[in-house]
Amino acid sequence: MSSDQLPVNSDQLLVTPHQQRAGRDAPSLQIHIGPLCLRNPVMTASGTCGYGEELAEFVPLDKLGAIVTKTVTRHPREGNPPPRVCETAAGMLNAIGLQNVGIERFISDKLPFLRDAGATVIANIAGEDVAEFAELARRLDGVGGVAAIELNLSCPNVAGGLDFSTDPQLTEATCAAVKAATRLPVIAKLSPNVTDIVAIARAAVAGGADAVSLINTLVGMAIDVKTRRPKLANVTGGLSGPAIKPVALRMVYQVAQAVSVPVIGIGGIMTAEDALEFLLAGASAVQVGTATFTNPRVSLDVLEGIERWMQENGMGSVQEIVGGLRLAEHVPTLAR
Amino acid sequence: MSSDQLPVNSDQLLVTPHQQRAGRDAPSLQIHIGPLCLRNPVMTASGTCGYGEELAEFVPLDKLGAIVTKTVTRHPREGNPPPRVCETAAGMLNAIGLQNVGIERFISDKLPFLRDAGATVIANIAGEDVAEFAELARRLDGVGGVAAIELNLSCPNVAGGLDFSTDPQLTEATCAAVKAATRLPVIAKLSPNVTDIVAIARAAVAGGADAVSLINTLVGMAIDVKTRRPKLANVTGGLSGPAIKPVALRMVYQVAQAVSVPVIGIGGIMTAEDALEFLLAGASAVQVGTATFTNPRVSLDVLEGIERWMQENGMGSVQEIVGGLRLAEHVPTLAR
Amino acid sequence: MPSVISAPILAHREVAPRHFVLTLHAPPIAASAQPGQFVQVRGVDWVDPLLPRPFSVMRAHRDKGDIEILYRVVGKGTALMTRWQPGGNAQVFGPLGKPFQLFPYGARVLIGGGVGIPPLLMLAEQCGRRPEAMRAATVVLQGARTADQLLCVEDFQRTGVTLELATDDGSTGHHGLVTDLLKPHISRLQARYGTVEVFTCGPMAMMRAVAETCRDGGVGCQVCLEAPMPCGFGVCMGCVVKVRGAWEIGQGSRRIKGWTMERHYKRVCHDGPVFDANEVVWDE
Amino acid sequence: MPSVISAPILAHREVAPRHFVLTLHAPPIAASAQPGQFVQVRGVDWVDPLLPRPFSVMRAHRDKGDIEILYRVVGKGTALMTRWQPGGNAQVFGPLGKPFQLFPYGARVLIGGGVGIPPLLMLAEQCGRRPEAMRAATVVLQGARTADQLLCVEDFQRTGVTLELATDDGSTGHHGLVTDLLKPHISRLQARYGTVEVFTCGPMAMMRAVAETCRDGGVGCQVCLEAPMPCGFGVCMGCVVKVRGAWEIGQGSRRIKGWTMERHYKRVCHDGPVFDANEVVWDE
Ligand SMILES: Cc1cc2nc3c(=O)[nH]c(=O)nc-3n(C[C@H](O)[C@H](O)[C@H](O)COP(=O)(O)OP(=O)(O)OC[C@H]3O[C@@H](n4cnc5c(N)ncnc54)[C@H](O)[C@@H]3O)c2cc1C
Ligand SMILES: Cc1cc2nc3c(=O)[nH]c(=O)nc-3n(C[C@H](O)[C@H](O)[C@H](O)COP(=O)(O)OP(=O)(O)OC[C@H]3O[C@@H](n4cnc5c(N)ncnc54)[C@H](O)[C@@H]3O)c2cc1C
Ligand SMILES: Cc1cc2nc3c(=O)[nH]c(=O)nc-3n(C[C@H](O)[C@H](O)[C@H](O)COP(=O)(O)O)c2cc1C
Ligand SMILES: Cc1cc2nc3c(=O)[nH]c(=O)nc-3n(C[C@H](O)[C@H](O)[C@H](O)COP(=O)(O)O)c2cc1C
Ligand code: FES
Ligand code: FES
Repeated sequence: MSSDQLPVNSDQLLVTPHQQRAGRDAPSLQIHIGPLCLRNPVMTASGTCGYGEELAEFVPLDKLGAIVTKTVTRHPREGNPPPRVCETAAGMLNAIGLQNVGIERFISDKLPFLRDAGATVIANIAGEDVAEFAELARRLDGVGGVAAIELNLSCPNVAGGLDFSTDPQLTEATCAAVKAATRLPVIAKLSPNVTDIVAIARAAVAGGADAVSLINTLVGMAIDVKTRRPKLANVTGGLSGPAIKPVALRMVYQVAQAVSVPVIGIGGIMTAEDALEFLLAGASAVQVGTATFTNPRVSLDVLEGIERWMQENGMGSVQEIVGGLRLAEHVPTLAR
Repeated sequence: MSSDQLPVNSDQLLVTPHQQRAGRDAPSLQIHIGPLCLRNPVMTASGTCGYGEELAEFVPLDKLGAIVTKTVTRHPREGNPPPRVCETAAGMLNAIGLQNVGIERFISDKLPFLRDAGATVIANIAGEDVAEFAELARRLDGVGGVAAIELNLSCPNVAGGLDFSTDPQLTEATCAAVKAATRLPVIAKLSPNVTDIVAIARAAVAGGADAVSLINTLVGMAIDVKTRRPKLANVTGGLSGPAIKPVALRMVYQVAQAVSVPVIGIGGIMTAEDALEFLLAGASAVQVGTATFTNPRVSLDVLEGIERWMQENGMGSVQEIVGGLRLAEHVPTLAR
Repeated sequence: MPSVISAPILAHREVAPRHFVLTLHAPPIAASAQPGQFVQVRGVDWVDPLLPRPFSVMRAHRDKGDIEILYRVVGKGTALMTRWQPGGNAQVFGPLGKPFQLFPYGARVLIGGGVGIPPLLMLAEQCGRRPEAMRAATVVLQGARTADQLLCVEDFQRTGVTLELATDDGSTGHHGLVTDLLKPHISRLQARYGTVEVFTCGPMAMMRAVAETCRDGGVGCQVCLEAPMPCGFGVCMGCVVKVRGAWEIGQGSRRIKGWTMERHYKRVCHDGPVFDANEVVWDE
Repeated sequence: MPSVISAPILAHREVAPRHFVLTLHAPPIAASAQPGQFVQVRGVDWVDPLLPRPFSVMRAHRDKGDIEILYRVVGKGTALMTRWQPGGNAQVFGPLGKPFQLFPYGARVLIGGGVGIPPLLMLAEQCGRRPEAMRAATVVLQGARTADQLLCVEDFQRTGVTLELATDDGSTGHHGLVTDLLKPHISRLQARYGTVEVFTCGPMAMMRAVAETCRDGGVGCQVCLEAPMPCGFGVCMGCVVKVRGAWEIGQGSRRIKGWTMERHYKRVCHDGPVFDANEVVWDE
């Protein structure tokens, strides 16, 4: 049957003619994040895959869309005192405090391994002020083996760490300074601990961000009733895992409708189905975080699951899924 | 052994002399929410116990600290189209859309039953503007059987419903207008979907609120990958249940340290231990919401569990628990 | 008066592929449950999944204090339930909702399929225990895709009421939809007994077809609906269905019902799950 | 090279009150696991609890491809594990972490208690399989509150190494702390074999006391630490312990180690769980 013979009202079809044609070949998983072309839309999230060495024992790093490395700062950081983590209902709290080797050792000790492993590296950085963000970005610009820079504007576990991404002005200024300092694509990672995520995302785009990624963790707390002490030495920490997925998905949906740059969805992704929810909501790619702790290979499982689903649904390319959410005719408008 | 013989450095004791003395009698569960005296600190949350009739089949309403009734509005509301609810990891989303009988039928049809059942009633109201909030409060002032008013400043499921509690000015203005319209104690219920919960809580107190209750639901979303449609007809909804407890607890802790009025803790409370976490964090009372769906009697179980814990720990009164969180000497200051 | 119970699991057996019967010791629930009513069932320590799952009571052994439910494995909750074993406990509360209303006169047709069958079995067993006249004037029609998906066939046979089956593939009984069987039975029973009341529970499409047939034939029809049910006892407003406003005059066989144009939401759990088929706004 | 496996559950038995031994079929893990290493274990569909639980490998049957872990029921995760049954599967990944370092000369004391025993049994069985000289120069000291809380006593006896027990209530062996037994054994073994290495795993207070005795006695001590472990393979930085900076000269029996004043965090899961006792900053 030629595609001409197919019913014309493709809205009512689960499989559109184009999709059916494309479905005959293996689906194309390639995606574009601004100027950056990734082999597929599944990355590992910053802080949940170290600098790749340990993960490589379980996952061939060159199979993933990208590895987003643990946030690096100007100087090495020792991090917060333990206990740094605790479990919560369908999630966990962490207050690692950005323990990291610092930008210089990242470049000298960590990048070579990632390069050799064929990984696409997105380097996540955090500065203490706008100038430091720019300085870090400049330092990475000359270095081979970094495909893009992600700005951790939102780490809630260091003093003042929240300020950047709860303030549109600061967000815009940081993105602009970083863009001026590097030729690498820049991804602004946003905090969910805000009244209006769309305003922050717009500010990042106004500052020149090539993409936005969201969400970082929600600030939370837990108390050990027996000892009457906080379960984290830092008192509060960042909530991650399946518990936060509905909030992440909502924010990704809102932001994807409001900005023109690609959106990377993060938050509670455990399965291919979770990832597909984010793609349907408008994310061009996803990052898998906490789930990697439950199964080091889970990012590959998510990737393979997406591929299988695309094949089963006759999808030729990931782009066909992105933003493919179907809405009823009379959708109530969002409050924001 | 007389209490004189006890070690004097009570900081190092789990059981202080005073607590030990008090522990001999049944602990006192009475608590004060501003001018309001409740027989115990366990209430059922608005929207999760209707107007009490159905709950009364499972729980003697006069055993609870209070029943916070479903939000009532000026006119009856039909609510959102179904599906209105879906389950998420350790939680659920709802977009009921404030289906309610309206203030007049609340007073004529619902209050008499609650009065007869001996329930302490906190009437939860929502207006479309400041004037309507005041009007609703005024209408309830004259009516017997209402112990306090809770302002739903934060229902995310009706158009514009978020505005009140994400805006400090509007929060303050609403509280002030309501206070001027009624002699009843006023509790401002806050939304967690904000950058700075402390600023909102302070605004409520500045407006004259006798107490604040938090949190209402986090805005979230879920997608059915098979149909590619949102799981809620309303697209987004409010996230509740154990998943949100860490966020709720953190906000209660922050607000309790910042304001002088009593704080009522809400969010994911399933057990007495959960409730105790909130009390230790600084809440004077708690509300049990979604948990009631899992077990209609759970609020009583929570209450009995608190009582048992107090007895086991030699606590004479609930007030001894409130804010009893122990912090290490060098606690990092909170970012906000 | 419903109760919340940590109920000992007495038996648990697979009765058809992916269909299980769970027997719980729950005396207060067994004492009062009526056909069409349901219970909310949950693992005692569930946090994910969080909410209880609603299941119709299929049998209530008032003497022993036991209840039986029949469930199909469809998702996370029911998958977890399959691991439950005698000796353990399940949290259960109920009985909940409005039961079917059985009239002591005329004839009745019980028509359903899938997991709509459990409440109809309870109803059929009740009819079977009544005087011979009632048993004779009761017909059960059950449909399924294939023969092995028919449920409780022997149980229905044991009640003594008339049972007819239909399968999509013709592997047993009528080859086609169970609704095909309805109209002839209605006509026959109407001719013989005067009034006929139809009771239906099963897939939405089937219930809707049944409702239309009954409306056209001028016979009463009670439908037992499903909806996602966070609470199951009427407090959350999560399980609503759109209904027409109703008016009613008279009582018993002389009652006359009508419907206004006004539409509003009712709770399936508390105002139902059994509704008058004419009350339901099917196209929403 | 660690692996992630959905491992068939082969056996599951209670070996002491609230203590279970779980046998899993996990060939790649069995092939390489060393004493002191651990695995991350999780129900295949866990969402709450979410994270895997770390357990020391107690036995690795390289021939059959099976591993055994021994766990105590302490909280939510281990409570759920008790319901696992042969025929089902568990998700497991490993082996993880740095194992104990066994030297082919001198004598050794394995001292522990509670769920610190499993890695010590694996170590003892390894010593027992070595030449007679090694078996003879190995002593195991196990402490518990009461006799019924001693673990794997017969298994230790079967290895052929010397086993001494201590209980707080004197119901078996030495009446008192297991650490009381350590110093005399160290002196005796030092006199006879020249060097002694101590291996310890158990409650923090016990390990710390052992570490101090060893430091004072000038013998090497390897401690196997615990910490909450979200990932278990070194990527999250959640499981850190404060350690002193180390320097080292020479190799094998001629190595000399020292510690700087500089302190930093190391990951228990990846840099440990076995650490040189002198490296650990005990008072943090
Ligand atoms: C009054 C009533 C009586 C019922 N009686 C029976 C019965 O006797 N036997 C039987 O097998 N099934 C019955 N059902 C349907 C049964 O409740 C669902 O199949 C079950 O809840 C699915 O749970 P799950 O976790 O396996 O599926 P999931 O799909 O994982 O459930 C996800 C969520 O959706 C909700 N949900 C999804 N579908 C339904 C549905 N159709 N009804 C209610 N909630 C739903 C669940 O409660 C849960 O919150 C009845 C439903 C109702 C409302
Ligand atoms: C390297 C290593 C080896 C271990 N070997 C064994 C063993 O062989 N046998 C045994 O019985 N136990 C062992 N443990 C301890 C075991 O991991 C904990 O008892 C178990 O995680 C508790 O889980 P739960 O859900 O029952 O307890 P819960 O208290 O409900 O756990 C709550 C959370 O705290 C974490 N947690 C709490 N205490 C510990 C702890 N001491 N260690 C790690 N995580 C903790 C859990 O992982 C979980 O995230 C080992 C721990 C480590 C780190
Ligand atoms: C232990 C841990 C450490 C993290 N460290 C960082 C970090 O250094 N930089 C960063 O941008 N995000 C960090 N995150 C946030 C994650 O990248 C991710 O945004 C968040 O966890 C939500 O995704 P998830 O639910 O899939 O984990 C960390 C998360 C966890 C759990
Ligand atoms: C189904 C449902 C309906 C609710 N309706 C209201 C409401 O009408 N007014 C209101 O102030 N809060 C409403 N809430 C919010 C709860 O009162 C409570 O603040 C929130 O659910 C968090 O608590 P929980 O996690 O214990 O449920 C509703 C919550 C749910 C789940
Ligand atoms: S399920 Fe809550 S009202 Fe029906
Ligand atoms: S548990 Fe994640 S680094 Fe050790």
